[in-house]
Amino acid sequence: MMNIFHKQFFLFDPLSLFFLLVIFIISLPSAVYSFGYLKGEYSSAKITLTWFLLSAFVLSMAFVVTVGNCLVFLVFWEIMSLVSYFLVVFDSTHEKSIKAGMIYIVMTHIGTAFLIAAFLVMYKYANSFDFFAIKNACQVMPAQTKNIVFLLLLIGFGTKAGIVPLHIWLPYAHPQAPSHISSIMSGVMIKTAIYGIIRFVIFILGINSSWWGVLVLILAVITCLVGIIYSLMERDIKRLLAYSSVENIGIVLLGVGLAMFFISVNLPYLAVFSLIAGLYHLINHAIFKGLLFLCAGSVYKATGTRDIEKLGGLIKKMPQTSAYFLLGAMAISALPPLNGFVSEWLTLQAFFLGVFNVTGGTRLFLGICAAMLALTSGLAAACFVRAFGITFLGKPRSHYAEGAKEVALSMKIGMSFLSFLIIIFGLAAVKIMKLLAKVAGGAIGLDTGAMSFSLNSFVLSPQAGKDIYLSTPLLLLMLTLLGTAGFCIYMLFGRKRVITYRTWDCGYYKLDSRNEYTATAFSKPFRIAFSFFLMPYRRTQKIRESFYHVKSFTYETHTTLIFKKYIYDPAIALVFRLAGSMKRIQPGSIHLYLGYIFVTLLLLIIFMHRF
Amino acid sequence: MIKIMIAILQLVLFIAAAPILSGLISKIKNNIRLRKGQSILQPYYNLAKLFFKGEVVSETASWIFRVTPIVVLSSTLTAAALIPVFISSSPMHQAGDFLVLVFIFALGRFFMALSALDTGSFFGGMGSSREMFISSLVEPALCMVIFSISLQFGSTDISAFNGIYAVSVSSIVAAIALFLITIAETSRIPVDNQETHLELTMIHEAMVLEYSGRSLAFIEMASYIKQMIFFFLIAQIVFPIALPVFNSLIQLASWILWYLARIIIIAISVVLVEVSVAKMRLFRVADFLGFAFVLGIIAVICAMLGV
Amino acid sequence: MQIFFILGIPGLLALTALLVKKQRIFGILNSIGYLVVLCESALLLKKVVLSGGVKLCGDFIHLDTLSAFFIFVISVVAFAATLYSVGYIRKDVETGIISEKKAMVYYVLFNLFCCSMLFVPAVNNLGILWVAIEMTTLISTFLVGFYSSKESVEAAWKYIIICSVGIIFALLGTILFSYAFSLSGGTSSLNWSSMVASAANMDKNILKVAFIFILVGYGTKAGLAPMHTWLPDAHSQAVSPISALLSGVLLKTAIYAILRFGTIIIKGVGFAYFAHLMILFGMISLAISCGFILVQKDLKRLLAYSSIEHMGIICIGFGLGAPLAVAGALLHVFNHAVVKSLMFFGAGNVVSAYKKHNMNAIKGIIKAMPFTGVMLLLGMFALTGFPPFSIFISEMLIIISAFSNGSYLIASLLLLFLAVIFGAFIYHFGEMLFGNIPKGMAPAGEPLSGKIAFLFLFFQICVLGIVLLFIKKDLLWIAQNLFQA
Amino acid sequence: MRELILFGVLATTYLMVIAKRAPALIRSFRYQSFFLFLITLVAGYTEKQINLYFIALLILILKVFIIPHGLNLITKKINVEENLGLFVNAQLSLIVALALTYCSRVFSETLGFGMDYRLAAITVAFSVIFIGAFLMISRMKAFTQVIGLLVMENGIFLFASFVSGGMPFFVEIAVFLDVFVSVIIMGLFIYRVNKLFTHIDVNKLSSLKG
Repeated sequence: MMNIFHKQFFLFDPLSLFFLLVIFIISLPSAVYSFGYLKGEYSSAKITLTWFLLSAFVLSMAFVVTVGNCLVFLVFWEIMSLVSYFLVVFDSTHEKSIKAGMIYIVMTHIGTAFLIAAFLVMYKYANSFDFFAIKNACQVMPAQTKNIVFLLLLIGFGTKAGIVPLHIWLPYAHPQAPSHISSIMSGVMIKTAIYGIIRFVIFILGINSSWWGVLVLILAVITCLVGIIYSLMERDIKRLLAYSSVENIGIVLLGVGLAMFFISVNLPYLAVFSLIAGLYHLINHAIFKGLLFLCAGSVYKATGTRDIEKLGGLIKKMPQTSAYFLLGAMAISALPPLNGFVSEWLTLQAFFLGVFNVTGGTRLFLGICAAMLALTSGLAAACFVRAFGITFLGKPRSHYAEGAKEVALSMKIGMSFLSFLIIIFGLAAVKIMKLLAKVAGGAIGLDTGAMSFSLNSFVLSPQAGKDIYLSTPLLLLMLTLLGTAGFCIYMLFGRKRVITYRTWDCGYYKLDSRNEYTATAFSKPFRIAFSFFLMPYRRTQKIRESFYHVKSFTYETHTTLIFKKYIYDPAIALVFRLAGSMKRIQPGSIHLYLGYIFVTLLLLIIFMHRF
Repeated sequence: MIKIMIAILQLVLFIAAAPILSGLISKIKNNIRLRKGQSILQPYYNLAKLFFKGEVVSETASWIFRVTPIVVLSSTLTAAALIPVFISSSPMHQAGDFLVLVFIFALGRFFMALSALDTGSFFGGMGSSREMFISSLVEPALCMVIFSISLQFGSTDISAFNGIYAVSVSSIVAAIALFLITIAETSRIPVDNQETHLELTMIHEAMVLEYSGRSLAFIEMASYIKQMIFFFLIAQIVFPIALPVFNSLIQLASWILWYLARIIIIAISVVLVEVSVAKMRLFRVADFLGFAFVLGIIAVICAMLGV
Repeated sequence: MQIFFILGIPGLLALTALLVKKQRIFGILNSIGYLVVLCESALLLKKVVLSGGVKLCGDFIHLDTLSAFFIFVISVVAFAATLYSVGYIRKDVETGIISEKKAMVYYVLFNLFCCSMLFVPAVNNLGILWVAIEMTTLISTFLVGFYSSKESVEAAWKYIIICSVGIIFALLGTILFSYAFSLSGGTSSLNWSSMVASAANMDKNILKVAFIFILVGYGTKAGLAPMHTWLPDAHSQAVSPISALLSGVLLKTAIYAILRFGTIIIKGVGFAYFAHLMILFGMISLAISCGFILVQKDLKRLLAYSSIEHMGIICIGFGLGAPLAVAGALLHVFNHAVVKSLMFFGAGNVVSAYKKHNMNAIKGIIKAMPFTGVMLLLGMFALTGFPPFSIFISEMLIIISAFSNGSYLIASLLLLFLAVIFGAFIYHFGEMLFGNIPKGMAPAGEPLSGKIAFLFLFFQICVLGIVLLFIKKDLLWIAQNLFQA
Repeated sequence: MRELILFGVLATTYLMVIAKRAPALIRSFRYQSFFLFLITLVAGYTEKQINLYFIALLILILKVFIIPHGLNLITKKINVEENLGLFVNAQLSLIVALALTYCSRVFSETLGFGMDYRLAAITVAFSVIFIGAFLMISRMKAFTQVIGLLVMENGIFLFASFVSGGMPFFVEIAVFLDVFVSVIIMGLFIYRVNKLFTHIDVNKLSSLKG
């Protein structure tokens, strides 16, 4: 039967609904934010266009996570890419936007090609594009085919998610869109790829062998580290955030990969737990990265630059924006008691629990993965100290930052909503875990009714009998109590004489912004430590007035984007070289052209019986 | 209720005892260097002096700068409250486990690093950059240590510490790794040097350079407590000790003595390292902590093999 | 009965064009005429689909679903081209590129060209089919060399020579077919319907050779690589509405001819032979066009190579042979005709505004000509197979059936080439559409009739893309009708 | 009789291959067409069909008189050097032509024609087609290509008249007209090429490439 277009169009299960929640929870404040953001930035016609594109974008994403048919999924998947492409090239006169858009859409399209291949292999077995029909057919699919489908899906969705080394488009595309779109792209769009992996690999295909999970874990670890290291090197605040998205996708994938691994070794409880950790981090990242992009947009709107080396001192000029950014930065650096902390703790805990439950060398592997996650979170903290410190603290480094003003009300509303969510998702961890348990259980196909992840409504307890607890409300309580106590002591005892004076300047007359530590300098220890990967190089130029006196001195330092330099650039060059040499077959001579016809004819006649 | 009382008592004791450890280290160090050295109680004097002195705040600084001492102190105290020192389980042990400790410290450090950038001083930026560099490298090593320990206990709960267990190869290796981490975290030679204000070498001192008066007192206090926590952890790993038994006064006395002596042993080893090693270049620190990480892995392998 | 209107109106218009002196008036008249043709062909299609094939004038005209479908495709594109011509030719006359008289010559040739193309699917006799296709070449040669520049004359010369040579082979093939037919006991008539009937009795050896001649011959005309060499030259030099006709439908008439012979081959020799040859040519076309698209510098040549690519896809679709693939290929015939016309119209506007073919010199189209720019942008995505546009559906159908057939290599190569071609397109068009307008470029208007043509085509791209997601029955029916297996 | 005429066709084809100048080429073409006319006449006589006489007449008028005359006119009118511009020199061309004839023989056998006069006829027809094609590839001047095309067309006509007793009459007529029109158009374009480029060396028409 040729049943391509099945009647069942929608599929609403907890997994879909969860992603729907993620989509709307970020899109709503972003939309509110855009009122203030777009005003004065674009002409009114263009603003109308953004609204149209924004709606189309959000709708297409909503369809992507709710349709129940591969072909329809593909259609909306591509519409989503297309609309987001239009948003990336929205500032169409910028050379950068065009290039970014090109890289983005080409990479996405290549990813989609892999997805098509995967879906069609599944189709061959199911004779239908319906999710459930395929799910049934996958049970009888040979293991070899399953492996191939898995790899195809991983590459296909990995491109969209930004798994290293397929992340190449992400740092170009995300920053180029208007900021509220960046926040949706980074916060939500790349998550649809995670949805795809969970939906198609875990839910539909079913985990075949344990190397799937291991492969995803390895990729996730690499993604985390590469993402955050590049993020540390970045000067453009939106690109910094984009690279950080790569890192966070890695963390989410750690949870997902772990779940896949646990499914394959038949540890259902842990599988659910790891998937919860992954999903929790997913929604957390959506929230705080959404917030950070909105804040970055506010900074851009207020100053007109995205280069953090030109910013500084904004905390005094934009107190609210900076407070929101600080909150976002704290959350992304996994500081207690905010939401990022909870999900990262859960992920680490999932690794530890895994170690207690598996045997053999895998334990060490899981342990090292966990250690790499810890390294990532340490680097993330450094990265966001740098991002916040250089952008908002100290003295203004240029006239851009000097003229900054606090942004409009609607933008503040958008940001404050997300800030609020950051705190809620940190404190209401138990409630959210319970909800996520349903989602994860549904995806894996387990009943989670008997599983309990909490002691009471304040204390998380990943595994009963292990005495492992986490209670963010309690932590917050302790921090506030002790903080208040400290504050009282600070304020009450004795006299307090506070003098405001210049920063200590070693006896120079006056420090100015040129004496400040720069972002590039801040990241230097990291640049040196990871030089095997970043391959930094520098260029110095001295202009001498005389032998003794140097008139000016310039110093540049760059890092090598090794994936671009050693994988993408050569590949593209090769394709173009091949195409260029092909051009020689058509030099304009009609005799040669006629010759082609005759030769074709002769060859066909000679090899006639081969066909 | 009693639990909460004990918790408060524990915190008070921590606050009271932490500075003395620093004084002790300083004293031993000076003695080894054949100097007379300051009194063991000197840290108290310093704190008192700072506490009652006036403050100078940079005009560039924002509220981050003002709030940091309190955040740092409260986060360190929270960490201290999580550790069960005198009783089998901390009253706060439902708030978090061993891993949470790491994140709590990160909270304080995050604000510390920000406040260093806040004044616009180049030293601050330098210190903050280096501090974040070191701490980010510390984390994986610390993670491996926690990992190996919890493999032995079967849990990441800190309360599991307070019990007698056979000291294994794994815990010794883990303790060595933790020792190296402690050196890095408490700004000791060869990673950092608390005693100097030389621009090119200082890390922690560069961060707190702009602080004075009461704020500085808070920060100093926090770092004493942090040091105490780390020493306590190492001691608990290599020299595990059970709960006090109140059968006789002598028993209690010997328990207290041993309890303190093992911390002093750790302090002495720190001093020995400090006086016998030269300070490293910043970029060598990566190797140093990498070594700690490898030790952590070895500890994990040992734990897995059951030795 | 409709067929006489369909064939008659263009002929009549050609005669009228000789009499009318004002190109403006005639342009509108022309559009109305083709609107009637379009309606008639839609009626014809409906009639044929509902009540089966029609035979008229003895056995001379034979209309089945396939031919009605091709007539419909031709009339759609022809109608759009007439609409577009109104504004285009007027502008050329106003700017003095061509004289009023030459404009009328254009309309005469245009109508003759359309007439000959509409004739191709209608006839039953394979010899007359050959004559009709040769006539399309001869007439369009003038349209290719219309501007009498050095390049256009060169292109026209190459076009006529290469296509004539190709088509002579097709004649040889036709004769071989008739020979095989006569050996199997048939008369010396070249009627397709009677040949199909006795295909099973024909000499396989001769049929094989004959089909090679047919494939190379009509393949030259269809722009299959490596016989495609005339195509980029001719398409880039022709008047833009004619480029659309050339690319959109002329190539398809050749495909139609191949299909007609293919039906006989499938019956006489077996499907594998037909399939292998079609897929071979399809793949070569895809590969070669892919390379040329990547490094192309001339806008209209780029589109021409893209036509080669799409002919390759169509061939693969027919070669795969499953009903789904054939449906996809047929749909692709229509989709490509529509989308490529749209693109050529857009390119025509661009070239006449920028006075350049070179893509490096064209920047900021969206700013200079918002309507054309947006249409080109959307058209480009449609052309490269993005949903929700119709080409996505047809390409997917072909790829789906390739996978279901188990032809993984073909499917993956197809996916690969499509991805590379997409990359190349976005690379070229991104640079052209966006960015700033070059200095000193005069603002260019966009004539209303052109806009209508764009919207007419774009409407079909979108509607088909969306509607076809839900309706597939009719397509399959056509496909099964074609290869009654 | 037939064999003799076939030999004539083949011989004139060879003559074309070794022709270095335009008039010689056109003259040979004229002879070839004349032999074709003879063959059709003979066929008409043996098969007793009026149609064939009519077609023979058409050949005589179009291919023996009008087209060669027109071509001659063009060569005179455009007034350029009459050299054909050989890529392959005459001797080598002849060898290639012989090889092509041999190939045609092999090819005809594979097609399954018996060893009667038809095999010879088909061989000749294919060699004429192939040699026509060869002429088109190996000669630089524009009108050589026109003649090559006509030669190929002659070959096909020959082939058609032997394999299936010719095509249906009206098809035959249509094809004739078609060829005639195409030659006229080509002539027109040769004229235009000459006007625009001041030569008719199509090898130099290569500004459109890639």
